[in-house]
Amino acid sequence: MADKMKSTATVDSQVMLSDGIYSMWLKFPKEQDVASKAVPGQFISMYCKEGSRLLPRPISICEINKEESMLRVVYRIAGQGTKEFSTMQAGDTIEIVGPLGNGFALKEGKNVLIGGGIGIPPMLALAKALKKDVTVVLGYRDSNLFLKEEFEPYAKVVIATDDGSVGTKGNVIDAIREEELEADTLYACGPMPMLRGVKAYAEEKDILAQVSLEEKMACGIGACLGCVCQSKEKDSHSHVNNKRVCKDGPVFDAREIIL
Amino acid sequence: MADKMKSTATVDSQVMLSDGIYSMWLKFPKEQDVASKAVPGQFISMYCKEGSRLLPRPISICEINKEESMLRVVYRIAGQGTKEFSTMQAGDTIEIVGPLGNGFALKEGKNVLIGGGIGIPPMLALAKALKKDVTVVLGYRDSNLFLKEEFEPYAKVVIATDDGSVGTKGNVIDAIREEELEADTLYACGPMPMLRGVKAYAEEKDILAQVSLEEKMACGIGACLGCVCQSKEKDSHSHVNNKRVCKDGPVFDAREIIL
Amino acid sequence: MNLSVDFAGVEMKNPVTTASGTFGSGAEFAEFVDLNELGAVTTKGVANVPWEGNPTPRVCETYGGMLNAIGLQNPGIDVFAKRDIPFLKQYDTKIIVNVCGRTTKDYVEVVERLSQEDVDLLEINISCPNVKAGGIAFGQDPKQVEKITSEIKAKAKQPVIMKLSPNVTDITVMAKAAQEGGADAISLINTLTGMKIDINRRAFALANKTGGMSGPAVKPVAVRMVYQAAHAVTIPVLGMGGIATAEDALEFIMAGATMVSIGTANFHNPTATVDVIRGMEAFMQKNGVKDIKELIGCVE
Amino acid sequence: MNLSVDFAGVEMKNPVTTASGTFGSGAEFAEFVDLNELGAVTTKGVANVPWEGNPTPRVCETYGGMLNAIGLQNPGIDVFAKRDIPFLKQYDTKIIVNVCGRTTKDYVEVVERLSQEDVDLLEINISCPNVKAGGIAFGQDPKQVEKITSEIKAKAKQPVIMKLSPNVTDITVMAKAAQEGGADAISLINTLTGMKIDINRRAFALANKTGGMSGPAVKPVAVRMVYQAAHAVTIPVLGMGGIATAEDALEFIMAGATMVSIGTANFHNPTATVDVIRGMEAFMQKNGVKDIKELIGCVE
Ligand SMILES: Cc1cc2nc3c(=O)[nH]c(=O)nc-3n(C[C@H](O)[C@H](O)[C@H](O)COP(=O)(O)OP(=O)(O)OC[C@H]3O[C@@H](n4cnc5c(N)ncnc54)[C@H](O)[C@@H]3O)c2cc1C
Ligand SMILES: Cc1cc2nc3c(=O)[nH]c(=O)nc-3n(C[C@H](O)[C@H](O)[C@H](O)COP(=O)(O)OP(=O)(O)OC[C@H]3O[C@@H](n4cnc5c(N)ncnc54)[C@H](O)[C@@H]3O)c2cc1C
Ligand SMILES: Cc1cc2nc3c(=O)[nH]c(=O)nc-3n(C[C@H](O)[C@H](O)[C@H](O)COP(=O)(O)O)c2cc1C
Ligand SMILES: Cc1cc2nc3c(=O)[nH]c(=O)nc-3n(C[C@H](O)[C@H](O)[C@H](O)COP(=O)(O)O)c2cc1C
Ligand code: FES
Ligand code: FES
Repeated sequence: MADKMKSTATVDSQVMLSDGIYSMWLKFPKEQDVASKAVPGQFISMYCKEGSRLLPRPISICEINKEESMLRVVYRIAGQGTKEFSTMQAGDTIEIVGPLGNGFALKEGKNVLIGGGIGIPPMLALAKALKKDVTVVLGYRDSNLFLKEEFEPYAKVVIATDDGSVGTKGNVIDAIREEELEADTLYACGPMPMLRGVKAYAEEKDILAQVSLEEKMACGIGACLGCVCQSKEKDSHSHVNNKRVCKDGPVFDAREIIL
Repeated sequence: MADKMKSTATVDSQVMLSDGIYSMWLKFPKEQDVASKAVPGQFISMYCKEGSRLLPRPISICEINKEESMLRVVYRIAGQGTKEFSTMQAGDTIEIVGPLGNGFALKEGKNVLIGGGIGIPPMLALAKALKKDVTVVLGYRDSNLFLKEEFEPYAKVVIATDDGSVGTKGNVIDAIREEELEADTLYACGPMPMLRGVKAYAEEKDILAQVSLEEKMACGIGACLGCVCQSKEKDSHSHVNNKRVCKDGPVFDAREIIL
Repeated sequence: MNLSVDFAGVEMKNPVTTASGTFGSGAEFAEFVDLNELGAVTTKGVANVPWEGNPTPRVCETYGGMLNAIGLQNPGIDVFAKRDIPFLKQYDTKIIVNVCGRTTKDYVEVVERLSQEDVDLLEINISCPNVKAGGIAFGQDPKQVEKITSEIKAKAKQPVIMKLSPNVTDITVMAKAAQEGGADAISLINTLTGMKIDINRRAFALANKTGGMSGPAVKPVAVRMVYQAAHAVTIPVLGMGGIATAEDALEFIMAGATMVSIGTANFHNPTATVDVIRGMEAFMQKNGVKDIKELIGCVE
Repeated sequence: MNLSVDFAGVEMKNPVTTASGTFGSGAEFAEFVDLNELGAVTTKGVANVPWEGNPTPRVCETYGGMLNAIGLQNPGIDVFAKRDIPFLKQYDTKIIVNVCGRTTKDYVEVVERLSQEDVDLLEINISCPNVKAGGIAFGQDPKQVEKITSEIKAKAKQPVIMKLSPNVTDITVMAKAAQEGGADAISLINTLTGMKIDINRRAFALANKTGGMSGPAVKPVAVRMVYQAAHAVTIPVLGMGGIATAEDALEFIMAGATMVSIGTANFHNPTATVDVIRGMEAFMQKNGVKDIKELIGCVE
């Protein structure tokens, strides 16, 4: 009872990876266990200092360093909140709640990880955790790649770009087909059209797909019902066809949800 | 037309003078002329960074350094805004508008300056500007004096404390009577009861008293009519018995206003 | 130091509860705060049958506040009674069940069903701006307020709090209508109807177009209405709207509220409820206030 | 790129004016901004005779906004006509004179007096929450809104904008009443009635107890009401309430406002008016919008 709390993390380092995309390592007080509890696919709620911005910003966990009690997040400047984060420097503090949500279920067999745009970061923690038989398909808009090299020690890396400047010209599914990748399980995070493509591909191939969803959140912990997605079955919590992205997700078995 | 602006000042230094009382030197871009236009008795509007606090905090000018384009303010932590200012460090920036208001009229003859509590700071700039025949009477609550020594090069300094721990036990008027100070002009800033005492004393002795008033402000520049005080005559701007503290003051001839 | 209050005949260990819809039925927040510390837990609105709620996006941020258009998604009274009441009964805190409906019949059905349950108070939401039928429609017409109140009172076994909408010309009229109808207490404010447009997408930020505004931004409107309502009726007032700190809570109490609810603040500070209680204690200590009741309505 | 709009028959170089009471008659802000850049200047409410206004404190800060209870202090129409109109005539900007009164007779007297003056529009404040008689009392009853509008219209030489109160149950009823009465346009929102208590002094923050809330905090309520009103009437809407940036202004325009006013923002940024105009230009440039009129009411 009452074992979770808002934690004050210290920015250990922050760098810009690409235009408007930042990577930040957060260090937590040892006793708070934030990093040691985290699993790939979970997220943290990051809070702004500016008092006119009250709601949490959900950001996926990109890397987990349990020994050092650190978490890494990689985010894109999307508005004022992420802009505020981007001005932070080593030594600054930030309030967070987390880790939140359920994370990916790690499967045996051939794992194909699919990240589109700012959906790429959580795939890094996942690639590291899955360890073997990992292929990662990364979809970018253009040749402004980020994180790509960091995947290389852990996975075979396949690239798709919208403009064809690197890898397959087209989307991640185009790349999977082009490379004739075989998969037992797909793990995906990215924009909705991509997730729809992944779900359809998994159905076509009759394989498991775990997809990580995004929705606007208020509480981030399952209490407000702000962040629901439509589920196929009546959900055991809500007893209607709704699941909470923050609490029941953000990772769902693609068969269970309507995209 | 359109020659005034919000200026971005840089904190040159900040120190705590006494419990909860801070002294800050602000440096302005040379081209903005903020310091060179300032006169004793004027104030600046200081703005918070925190977006939930929108209104300016009016703070009197305590010292003016025209050569270095610097102004000094001395303020007490009264609420969240002044608390925010107190956390600022050399190199931080702050937005201000000013100098604002009218300032004291410098008179010949025997000048007695009266500062009570956080009304003391503006008297320092005034003492320096008046140069000769200056006596300053400073009223404090207790022996936590601040700024006292800084007056000594420019003025004869008389102290009153509520608890009698330093100087006259009592208020500034008690001290003036006890020290039998002679004055041609009184200049006063401090809490309302003190200003009432100063006004009454000036009437009794039939001398001029210039008093600096405080009122809650919204615009700080005379447009909103938020900060009025009652005037004896119909004021030429408002055509009712109201004067704007921010624009027509903060310094008034005590005979013109009702305290 | 005594923080306990009598609210509509129910003794509360302190005057702090949660605002309906921001705290679920307490399960999620129980991981952050000890529910035993709260005067009461007020649950998310529950109807006679499950409600799907509105499409997403259901929430968005505004300057110093937020909009929501959840649309009263809820699992229905049966699941609620089976799952949420037993959960809350584990704790030493009072239970205020918030009830919603589309028709008077819906409300009465839930209230009757709850008469068999061991809960302490009923809060009737006649002020939700986010559902088409029912909700706010009742709360903006004094005749309807009085009528639905008396119909509910006829069946209710627990004291009834009528939750009023701030989207009205004169809150005192609505407060009096609730009292006339026999309400044991009133609570206010529910959310102010608002809208946000995303100028880059040229679209509404919420799927529902409008939503209910809450959070610190609305506090001055809420304090004003609590003050006006508390001076218009003799039944106790549960005040809410933008409370994030003990100072905020005390403002409502001094304006005339006997109890206060913490809502949106839970989202930016999951321990807001207990932080407010501790802050109230600290204020009382510092100012030599022996009993919180001394402060209720002390600013006239 | 065209920012000009036709507002109730008056051609404005851009859709930006000032909110009455936040900009005086322009003299003080002329030191910060070039008034020639503004579509129009809207002046502080003026009555038939000088008004003293309320005791101080008249203003206080709230979370993301402020309360004011100035009480419509003004020097009366004679001084205004002699001093303020000639001052504004020096500039290439339109003049909107805001009019207040205690009785219909007061309003009509000012309107008749202004018929001889070279001003462009009249804005009639029937929504000030800070005066005992007149003001808001007119603005909360549709019959009164219609009646006072038609009596003013009978005497007015300039187009008439009726300024509506947000402290009503249904803004569309008031908007329609103004249109029925013959109004050429409506403006909204005036301030939301609010209250702040200083818990340490156990006293109201304002001498008037209640005040009008304005600033960014109220924006969602204002956008909602502008959207609702713009869809309820065919006359143009002047939108305001919490506009501080070009993005805010565009939100109102997309919701259906033909013009916007900048109010409280002037207090935290004295160049807010021209900053908003420049920001609108930048947005149009970036998004290939040739004419601001394309954006009016574009979000349905
Ligand atoms: C589970 C989850 C994981 C995410 N992981 C990442 C990540 O690893 N990297 C990354 O760059 N982004 C991620 N996002 C998106 C990120 O939350 C938003 O980009 C961010 O909240 C925008 O905040 P802002 O203040 O900059 O933008 P604004 O638009 O100013 O934000 C206004 C409000 O809308 C919310 N909001 C805006 N966009 C989104 C969005 N796409 N999803 C949810 N809420 C949003 C904000 O939280 C805030 O409450 C994730 C979102 C979710 C739901
Ligand atoms: C002309 C003038 C000169 C001043 N000079 C000084 C000075 O040199 N040193 C100093 O310490 N203080 C001075 N003050 C008082 C100072 O403005 C307030 O203490 C300060 O604004 C409090 O801000 P806050 O956010 O800390 O307090 P809060 O109480 O949180 O402020 C809330 C709001 O009330 C206003 N406010 C609060 N107290 C006052 C007050 N006494 N006068 C005017 N507005 C107030 C704030 O500006 C703000 O808008 C002066 C006031 C005026 C009018
Ligand atoms: C996400 C959310 C959901 C809400 N759901 C309900 C509800 O189900 N029933 C109800 O009566 N009020 C509901 N409310 C209104 C709150 O209980 C409260 O009246 C309002 O939010 C003002 O308080 P606050 O500013 O502290 O949040 C909801 C508010 C929010 C923010
Ligand atoms: C200090 C102040 C004085 C005001 N005086 C008037 C007035 O005289 N007449 C009027 O119609 N509205 C008056 N208003 C209301 C504003 O014109 C505007 O409707 C309101 O403040 C909302 O806009 P904002 O949030 O941009 O300030 C006043 C507002 C403020 C803050
Ligand atoms: S954000 Fe509140 S339930 Fe998910
Ligand atoms: S603060 Fe606006 S007139 Fe003085």
